[in-house]
Formats: sequence, structure tokens, C-alpha cells
Amino acid sequence: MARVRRGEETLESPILKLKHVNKYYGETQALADIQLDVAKGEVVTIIGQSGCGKSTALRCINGLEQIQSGSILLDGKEIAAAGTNWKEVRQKIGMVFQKYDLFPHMTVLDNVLLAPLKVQKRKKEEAAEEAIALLKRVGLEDKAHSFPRQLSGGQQQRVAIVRALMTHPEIMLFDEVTAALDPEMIREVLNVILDLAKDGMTMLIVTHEMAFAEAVSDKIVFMEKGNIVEISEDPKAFFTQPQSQRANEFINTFRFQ
Amino acid sequence: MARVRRGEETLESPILKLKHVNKYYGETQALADIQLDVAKGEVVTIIGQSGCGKSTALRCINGLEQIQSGSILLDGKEIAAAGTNWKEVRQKIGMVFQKYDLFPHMTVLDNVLLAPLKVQKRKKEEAAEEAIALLKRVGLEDKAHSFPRQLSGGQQQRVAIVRALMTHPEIMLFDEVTAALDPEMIREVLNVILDLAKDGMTMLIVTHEMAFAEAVSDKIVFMEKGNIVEISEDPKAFFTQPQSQRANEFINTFRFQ
Amino acid sequence: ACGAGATNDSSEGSVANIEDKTTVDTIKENDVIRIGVFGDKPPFSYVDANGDNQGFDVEISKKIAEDLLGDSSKIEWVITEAANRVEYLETGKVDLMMANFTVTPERAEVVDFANPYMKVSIGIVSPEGDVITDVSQLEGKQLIVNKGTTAEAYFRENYPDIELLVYEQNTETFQALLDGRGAALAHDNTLIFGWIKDNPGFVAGVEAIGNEDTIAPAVAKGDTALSEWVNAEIDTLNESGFIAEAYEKTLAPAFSSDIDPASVLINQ
Amino acid sequence: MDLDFIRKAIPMYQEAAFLVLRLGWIGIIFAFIIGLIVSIVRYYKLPVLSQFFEGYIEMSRNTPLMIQLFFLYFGLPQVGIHLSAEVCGILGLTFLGGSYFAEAIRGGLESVPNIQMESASSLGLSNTQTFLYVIFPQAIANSFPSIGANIIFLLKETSVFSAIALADLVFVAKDIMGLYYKTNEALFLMVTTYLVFLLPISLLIHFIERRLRFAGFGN
Amino acid sequence: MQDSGINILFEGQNLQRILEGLGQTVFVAIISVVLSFILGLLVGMLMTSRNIVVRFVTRLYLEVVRIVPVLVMLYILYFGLTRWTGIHIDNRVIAIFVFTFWGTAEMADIVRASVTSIPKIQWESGQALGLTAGQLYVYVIIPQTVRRIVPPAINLATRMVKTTALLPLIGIIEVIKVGQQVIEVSVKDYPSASFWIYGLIFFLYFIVCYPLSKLSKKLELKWQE
Ligand SMILES: Nc1ncnc2c1ncn2[C@@H]1O[C@H](COP(=O)(O)OP(=O)(O)OP(=O)(O)O)[C@@H](O)[C@H]1O
Ligand SMILES: Nc1ncnc2c1ncn2[C@@H]1O[C@H](COP(=O)(O)OP(=O)(O)OP(=O)(O)O)[C@@H](O)[C@H]1O
Ligand SMILES: [Mg+2]
Ligand SMILES: [Mg+2]
Repeated sequence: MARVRRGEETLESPILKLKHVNKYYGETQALADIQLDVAKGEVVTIIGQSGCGKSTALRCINGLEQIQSGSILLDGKEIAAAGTNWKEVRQKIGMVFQKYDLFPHMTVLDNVLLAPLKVQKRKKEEAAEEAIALLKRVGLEDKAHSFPRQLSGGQQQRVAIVRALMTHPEIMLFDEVTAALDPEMIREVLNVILDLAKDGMTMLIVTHEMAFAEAVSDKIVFMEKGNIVEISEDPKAFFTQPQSQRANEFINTFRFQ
Repeated sequence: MARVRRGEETLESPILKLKHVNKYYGETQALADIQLDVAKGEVVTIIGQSGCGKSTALRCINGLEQIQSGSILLDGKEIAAAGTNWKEVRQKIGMVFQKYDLFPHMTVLDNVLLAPLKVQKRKKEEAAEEAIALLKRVGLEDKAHSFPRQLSGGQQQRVAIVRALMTHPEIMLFDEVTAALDPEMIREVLNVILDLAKDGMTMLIVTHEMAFAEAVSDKIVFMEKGNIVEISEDPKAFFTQPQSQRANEFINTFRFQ
Repeated sequence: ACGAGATNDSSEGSVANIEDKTTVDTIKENDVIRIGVFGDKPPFSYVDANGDNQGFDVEISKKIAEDLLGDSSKIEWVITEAANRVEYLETGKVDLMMANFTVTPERAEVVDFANPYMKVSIGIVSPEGDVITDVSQLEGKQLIVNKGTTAEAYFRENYPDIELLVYEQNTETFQALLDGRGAALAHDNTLIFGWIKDNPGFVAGVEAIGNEDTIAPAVAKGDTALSEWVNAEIDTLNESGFIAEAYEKTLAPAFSSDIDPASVLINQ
Repeated sequence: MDLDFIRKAIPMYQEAAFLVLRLGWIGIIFAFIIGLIVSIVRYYKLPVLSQFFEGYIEMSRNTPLMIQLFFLYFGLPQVGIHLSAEVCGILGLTFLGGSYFAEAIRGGLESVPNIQMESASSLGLSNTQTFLYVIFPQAIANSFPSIGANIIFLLKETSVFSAIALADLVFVAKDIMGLYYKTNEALFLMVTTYLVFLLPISLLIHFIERRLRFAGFGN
Repeated sequence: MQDSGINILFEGQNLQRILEGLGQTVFVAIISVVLSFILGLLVGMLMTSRNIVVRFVTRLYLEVVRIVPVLVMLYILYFGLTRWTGIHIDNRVIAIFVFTFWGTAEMADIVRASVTSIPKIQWESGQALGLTAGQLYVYVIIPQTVRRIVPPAINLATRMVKTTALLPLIGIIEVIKVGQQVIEVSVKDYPSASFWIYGLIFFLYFIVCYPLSKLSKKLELKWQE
């Protein structure tokens, strides 16, 4: 189900570009000289063992963590330097986390309207109209006035995706958004992401769902200990015969026969 | 990897037998006329959608919930009736839960020794020796004096398994023990269970790891809405071609191509 | 004293010669005098059921206001506690302290006392069966007193070895004696005489001990203008018989009839 | 400040501090026991007793200690029960502190996840064993911060003991102010004394609190 | 009791005076509680600051307030301030100031505890949406902390109400003091005066505090989901 990329897109400069990014937590190096391009409309999936730096990569991209060296370019503009207008940048980057993401004291509608109204100062009617449309798209139009606790985990994550989409981001970051869910819920959330992919949304995804990664990705990035070990533009090939020994071992973790 | 069952075992009366078990929570029926046999040395895996009654089944077996009608026989003795000596029964049944299972205020060793010392009144030296041996077997002998919070989720679950094994149960119940874990941790826990299976431990497992279920099980039980829809004695066949329409739909949830 | 004949007018005149404004001037300017009294020490100073200040101290205070400002209602009453009377004076939050203030050397170091308007002696009351007739009998026993009273001060100073049971409220002090919390109770003897009248079974084994202490109005240290004015005023009131009248009106009903006013009043 | 006076007054404060500590600790221990019983009864929702204790908690928390003491000290003799001031002080603290501890411990009990009880029973532990070995240690650890805060609070509450003629610190300070008018010295000594005995207790509580953090599962 | 002591209440203005005394109690308590809650919210947020100096100063403030008795603070401010500066401030203003000073510290600690218990992911997802720090607090953090704050805050409020018994020291005649005044003048005619009066005051405190604790229980239950 990997989408056919149109020729002109690859020629464009990438939406997101990481150049020689290094990130340390005290002594431990969480990201080591990371180089990565994400083109417009591309779906890139990062996989790797726990602690290899996947989340850190996403968190550095939307400024939740500071990098020590290297640069991160969004639309060709440096965003990892001092003086970045994060308020603006973050509207261009949507992010969905693993869990506890929705604001529990607000209804679904208030959750998804918070950024459009308070950050972007959009008109309430117009934003609400869009919100309802998006909720409908993820099958939750009847939950607009529910509170997060009244929703299943899968429903909550779908709302979180809608909330991130409301600022019209140029790229979406997903950090193991299904890790805490049951299989059917996983499926319903992944279906929404597959749907976004079909629509041409640019996405950077961290997941442990290998079958899903294979199905959705244009590009697979395999990380280990802060390094990118392998980048594959052919997901199918990667999951049957990864180039690197380490990637092969990793993929075996998911096989029992 | 399904073990070869020896002929004589199937002839024996089952270790665990559920007959016409019905369980209600208020109005909702969580278990509907459940009939299930688990023979000595057999590995039975229950799968099904969230809320179909898998956990409820396990919880009724070791008396955490009361059933409304039917009977549950352990070694041929009724255990779901009033007057059951639960202290005794529970020593024959080991159970491991999804999470938050270890006692956070005790070291690993104290956790696994609690039941042998306080319930079974065994000698400390002898029980500790066995505990260390079992911890070694799951690769955690060096963690005996750590506290649960100092362990990864996978390590915690392995300790929980050891703790349950310490009372020498005749049957082990596993309720989604890997649901909250990362892939490598999932693998290290499942490896322990696979190992127990090889040793001939009788087990009743609830899991969402289909590849694992296929590999470990002698028998697959597919439940829906409190009912057992399908029981398959051939896991491989079940996962490629389940008999029932519903089981087929369920298995499709895990496929993306 | 030499100022005995001085009138209000003359004292006013003498003040006018001083350059700085004195308290007396300020009081007149404000047309109100702030007087510190107790709210819960009948019959000396208390608040009655209607919320009005009453009692012996209050009667005298009112007369002072009348003579100073021409109207006995030009008083701002400040309800004090035993523990904060000096603070009120030192910080200028009251002009005149009339809260049954016993003159002691320690206190005289920090405030200026005017001429006294009353005498107190300490009496000791005890149950009939086990009468205390001498202070020496109190050794090793517990003596009940009321916090901040002359009795407390006297025993703390002179008999530090006698164990005191100190209560905050008068009522509680006497209740404690009734409940048998202590061997005896020491208080102003006038109050004791009144109390035993209503409580048969108790006797004033010691009617008066120690030096006779005096109660006097007090002003802030160094406030000579006001203390001189008050001195003259008290003398006048003593001579005019006003204080004796106030005694009859407020104290006599509370005391037993056999008390000689001379044991309480000055210059009788 | 009058140093000579301070030197002379120190023994009075010392005595008051000892009185407060002596009565305080006994009262706090009793209060803790009451709190424990009440919280367990309310945690297991034992019928009747549970409602009764709820009434007690409301009564005790919503009225001032001073008046509670007053009834113990002056009220009980009316019905023939004579208790010494010290006993009344201890009882008063117990009555007041019992409800504060009960709420603190109940909070701790309720914060122990249900699964802990279930996994203990599935190991074959009896209800009592489950409570003793599994629930209670975690509950105490969880509620320790509020237990600690309540200990300090109760020690400071002893300042109303003077209502029943006990020479606590406030009593001594007021006495000195009322008799000798050494306000600065009296207050200075009072703060210092509170500091001298509250600070070590407060530090000890912080220390134990940190040691007990193991109860925080996960991180 | 042979003397129907309850009649004291109806003698003169007694009942009215006691209620006025209660008015003083409630007046000081309510204003202080409200101010403490507002300021405590702000200081509590400071306490969660990453700046170690800010954290140290606020912590020190809390420890000082916990150790110095309220009585001492009242004395120092009411009398000490006048002594050093000559300024006279109304005693109720002083009372409200001291109670607020105390309440703010305690409230701040309650707020700190509940703010730090909000999962980190809540801050991060707010940030990821582009909310400013102020918006994060107003729309995301504070509303969530409220439910955790309410029970201990109400506990604090009842303690503040009860501590007003110290106010007579700076000349505020609150309910207990009025009660004592009434007892002292009535005890001759009604030997059981103190039981009736203290009983009434006991009851009045209960009436003021109980609805608060009832409210807290209600909110707690409601927010439990
Ligand atoms: N706040 C932090 N402080 C210190 N070290 C951290 C912090 N966050 C992450 N690390 C470390 O950085 C490394 C990378 O962590 P990261 O969370 O990015 O891994 P991950 O690939 O997302 O793992 P997972 O699959 O478990 O989410 C790890 O070694 C981790 O321990
Ligand atoms: N304590 C309870 N009170 C009321 N209903 C309950 C309770 N526990 C479970 N149920 C209901 O009983 C049914 C079966 O629940 P159960 O937990 O056994 O499902 P499950 O198959 O284990 O699901 P999952 O995969 O989510 O763990 C569900 O409808 C559930 O809502
Ligand atoms: Mg991660
Ligand atoms: Mg379950």
C-alpha cells in the first residue's frame, strides 16, 4: 500500500531535514550524527529497540528537547537554533504521543479546538465546523461532547490525531501511538493513519507494528543506540531481508517460527 | 513448536474443567455457558476481542470473581462452590497479571518468597535456594535484591512468573502479561513462557500476540461476547483458516496486506 | 499633691506652653480618648449583655472622658488581654490603660503609672475540710490563680516553688477550685469574699497576704502631660467621692456586705 | 533584648517544650492508633461502624481543639469524671488527631492499586496477611507525607493547651509578657524553642519520606 | 441542669453579639482563605520552577511559616510594626495579612504537590500544540490540578477558620472571646453558662466548617469520574 510518489516531489527540497544532529542526556548520547530527509507527502517510519533514540528524534524535531549540535530544517528554515519561534513552528508540526495525551478536563470538542482558538485565534464557528468534519472522518462525530475518560483508548488516540490535524500541520509525528492499545483499537487508529497517508500527508512515524510499518511506509529508518543503521526505501524488502545484521536480529524478535 | 502430547495424558481426567459456567456483572453477561477442559501438560490460549470475557474467565478460575452458575473443577474437585479452601486452591493455581503486579515495597527476593514463607510456611533457606534457582533460570539472579522499580517491565514480569511458580502450581494462568511491554521485553517474557511449555507446565494463556499463540498452543479458544465461538486443536490451521466467520474477521485485524 | 486644686483648664494651659503637641492635645483634637479595658473581668471591667462596657474601671474611665472631653461617651474602648496591655500603650494604640492594671516595679519600668484608684490584697480560698490558713501550707500543693492577675505575679515572684495552676478566665479559675483541681485559689480578696458568699463549703483561710498592691491608670512611658492630667483627675475623683460612688455602684453588689470599702479604696 | 532575662527564662521554655513533647507524642501515638482503626474500618466500609466513624471525623475536624479540651476538662467533672489536665490534653489531641490521621491513612490505603490485593490473594495469602504484608506497608508509605504534616500540625496545636492550665510554650510566653512585659524576649524564645524541637522533627520526617519513596512504582 | 441556662442566649443582645463575633471570625477567615487560594496558586507555580533560587526561596518561606506560630506573626505585625515604623494598621487588616501569609504558603505547597503530579505528557502535548507557558497553565494545568487541590485546600480553610481563636490578642473580638465575655457576666445567675455558650460556639464552628468538608467530599466524589 506504499504510495506512488510523483516524480516532481523527490526533486523538491525536503520538508524536514536533519543534518548531523547530536543529542546527549548528560553522558549518554541519545542521537548520534543523525541525517534524515523527509520529502513532502512522504511517510517515514522509524523502528528500533527500546531506548535507541526514536522518541528523542521526534521530540527534538518539535522542540521538546534541545539538540547539542547539527541542524534541523523545516521548509528549509533552521528550527534548532536559539530564537526559533516555536509557537509558529509547532503549528506546522502535529504530534501525537503514546498516551495520556488528551486534556482530561475538556470535552473532545474543546480538546481539538484549543489550539485553533487560543493559538491561531481562529473563529469559533469556522474551527468547530472543521473539527466536526474531522471527527466525522475518524468516526467520532457523536463523541464531540464526551470527555476523554468516556472514550476507549483507540477513540482517544483518534481524537488526539484530529487535535493535531486542526492546526493544519505540514508534517505529522506519531510516537508509538498504538503501544498502549488492544488489537482492535490498534487497528482503528492505524486505519486513520493509513487514510492520512493516502491523502498525501507527510508523516514521521515511530511504531512497533511491523506489519503496519511495512504497509504504510515509503521509507524505513532502522536505529540502534542513537545511530541510524539502515535506511530502506523498499519496506517489503527490508522486512524480508534487511541489509544489516542488527536489523535482521531485531526483526526476528517478532517471529516465533 | 506445539509439543507432542503423550497419548496417556489425554485419557486422564483434565486438571481443569469448566462446565456450563455463567458469570454476570449486573446485567451484562461476561461468561455464557463456558465449557472448557485443560489436560495436564496442555497449553491453552484464549483469544478474542477486548471485553469478550477472557480475563473474567481466568479470574473466575482462581476465585477473584464468583460465578453465578456452572461448575469449575480443579483436579476433579469443585472449586466454585461455597466453602472452597481458596488458600489451598490458589497454591495450585499460579496467576500473572498484566501489570503493577509485583509488590513495590519488597525486593525481588522478598516478592517471590512471600507466599512460600507466609502461606506455605516453608523453611527460609530451602525456599530461597529454589527462588534463586528460578531467578537464574529467567536470567535475573543478579536482581534478587533489587526493588521492582529498578527493573524494566519485562524483568518485572519475569519475576512475577517466578513468584507464581514458587508455590509449585499445577496450572499457570497468564492474563496478557506482555500487553504493557516493548517488543524486546515481550520477547524475553514470552521466551520464559515457551520454556515452561517445553517443560510440560499446564498453562492457560490470554494474549494478543498471535504469532506467539500459534507457536506455543496446543489448543486455541476463540471467544466473543462471553461465548466460546471456536476451539481449535490445530493452531496453525486456526490462524490460516479459522472455521468461524468471526474468528476470521478477528484475525484479519492483525493483517495489513 | 500640689496639683490637687488644678482644674482641667489649668492643666490645659500648662500643656499649651510646650512646643510639641502632647497626647492631651491630640486627644482633644481627635475629640475621643482610647482607653484599654478588659471585656471579661466583672465587676472591674466587662461587657454586659447589651454589649456595653461596664464595671468599676469603666465608671472611672467614663468620668475621665467626661472631664477631659466634656462627654463620657467620647471613648474608644479597646478590649485588651492581660498579656498585651503594655504593647497597647507602648505602640500608642491606646492612650490610657484602665484594665485593672496592678502597679509593679517591672511594669513601672515600661509604662508610667498615674496615681492609684484602688487597692488590692490577695486572699486565699480553700475547701472547708482542708483549709489553707498559711502560705507555707501550700508547699507541694497546687494553687489555682487567674492569668495576668496580681495573685499570679505575687506567687511567681515570691513563692516560685509553689506550683501554680493558671487559668485564662475567671470563671474557669473558680470552676477549677470547685472541681478540686487544686488545694486552694488565690485572687483579689474582694472577689474571693464575694465568691464564698455564693459557694458554701469554701472559706477564705488567708484574707490578705503580701504587700497591699495598688491599681492605677497607666500611660505610655514618658507621656508626662497625660499622666499629670490623670494624676490630678484621680485626686479630684478621690476627694469628690466619685470613686466611692463608683464602688457602691459596681463593686459593692459583687462583694460580700462585710467588706470595708476602705480596704479597697484609696484615701478613705 | 535583655540577655539576663533570657537566660533566666530559658528553663521555663525548656519545661514547656518537654511538656509539649511528652503530651504531644503520647497524643500523637494514640491519635495514630485511632486513625489507623478508623481508616481501616472506613476502607473496608464496615457497616454501622463506618458511618459512626464518619460522624466522629466530621465532629473532630470541624470544631476547634480549644473547645474540645474545654468540654473534656470542665465538662466531664459535671458527670463525675475527673481527668487531670495532662490526660485531657492527650485525649484532646487524640480526638482531634485521630480524624486527621484517619483521612491521611485512608488516602494511602485507597492509593494502593486493586491489583496488589488481587495478586496477593492469588498467591494464597489470607485477607489479614494481604493487609499486613502488602496493603498496609504501601499505604503507610503513600500517606507518609500527610502523616508527617499532621504530626507537625498536632505538635503546634498544643499551643491551646493553656486553656486547661497546661504550661505550653504560648502559655509561658504570654505569662512572661503579662507579668514582666518582656514581649520581645518572650516571643523570641518561643520561636526559638519551636524551631529547636520542630526543625529536627521536620527534617526527620523529610528524611523518612525520601526513604519511603520506593512505594512510587515505576519511576 | 436546674437553671435553664439556655436563657442566657436571649438575655440582652447576647445571641446577636455572639453572632457578630462569628461574623468577625468568618470575615477574617473568608477574605484570608480567598486571598490565600489566589496567591497560593501563583506561589505554588513558582515552587515548581526550574530555577533553583526561586525554589529555595519559596521553600524557605514555607518552612518559616510552618515553624513560626501564627500568634507570633500577629504580635510582630500588629505591635512590632507600629513600634518600628509608627504606622498604625487596622487589626483586621493585620489579621488578614498574617492569615494570608500563612495560608498562601500552605496553599502553595498543596498546589506544588498537585502540579507536579500532572503527567509530563500533559505539558508536552500542550507545548506541541503551540500553547504559550501562560496558556498552558490557564487552559491545561490549573484546571486539572483543581480536583487534587480541593480536598487539602478545604482542610486548610477549616484550619484557618479555627485558628481565628487567636485574634483577641490583637484586639479582634471574635466568637470565642464574645462567648467568654458573656460567660463571665452570666455565670453568677446561670452557673451552667459556660456549657451553653461553649456548646453554642462548638455548634457554630461546626456549622461554618461542616458545609466546607461536605462540599469537598462532594467534589471529590464527582471528580472521581
Ligand atoms: N529525559 C531523559 N533524561 C535522560 N536520559 C534520557 C531521557 N529521555 C531519554 N533518555 C535516554 O535516551 C535514550 C533514547 O531514549 P528514547 O526515549 O528516545 O528511546 P526510544 O527509542 O523512544 O525508546 P522506546 O521504544 O522505549 O520509546 C535512552 O538511552 C534513554 O534512556
Ligand atoms: N468489575 C466489573 N464490573 C462490571 N463489568 C465488568 C467488570 N469486569 C469486566 N466487566 C465486563 O465484563 C466483560 C468481560 O470483561 P473482561 O475483562 O473479561 O474482558 P477481556 O476479554 O479480558 O478484555 P481485554 O482484552 O480488554 O482485557 C466486559 O463487557 C466488561 O466490561
Ligand atoms: Mg519512545
Ligand atoms: Mg482482560
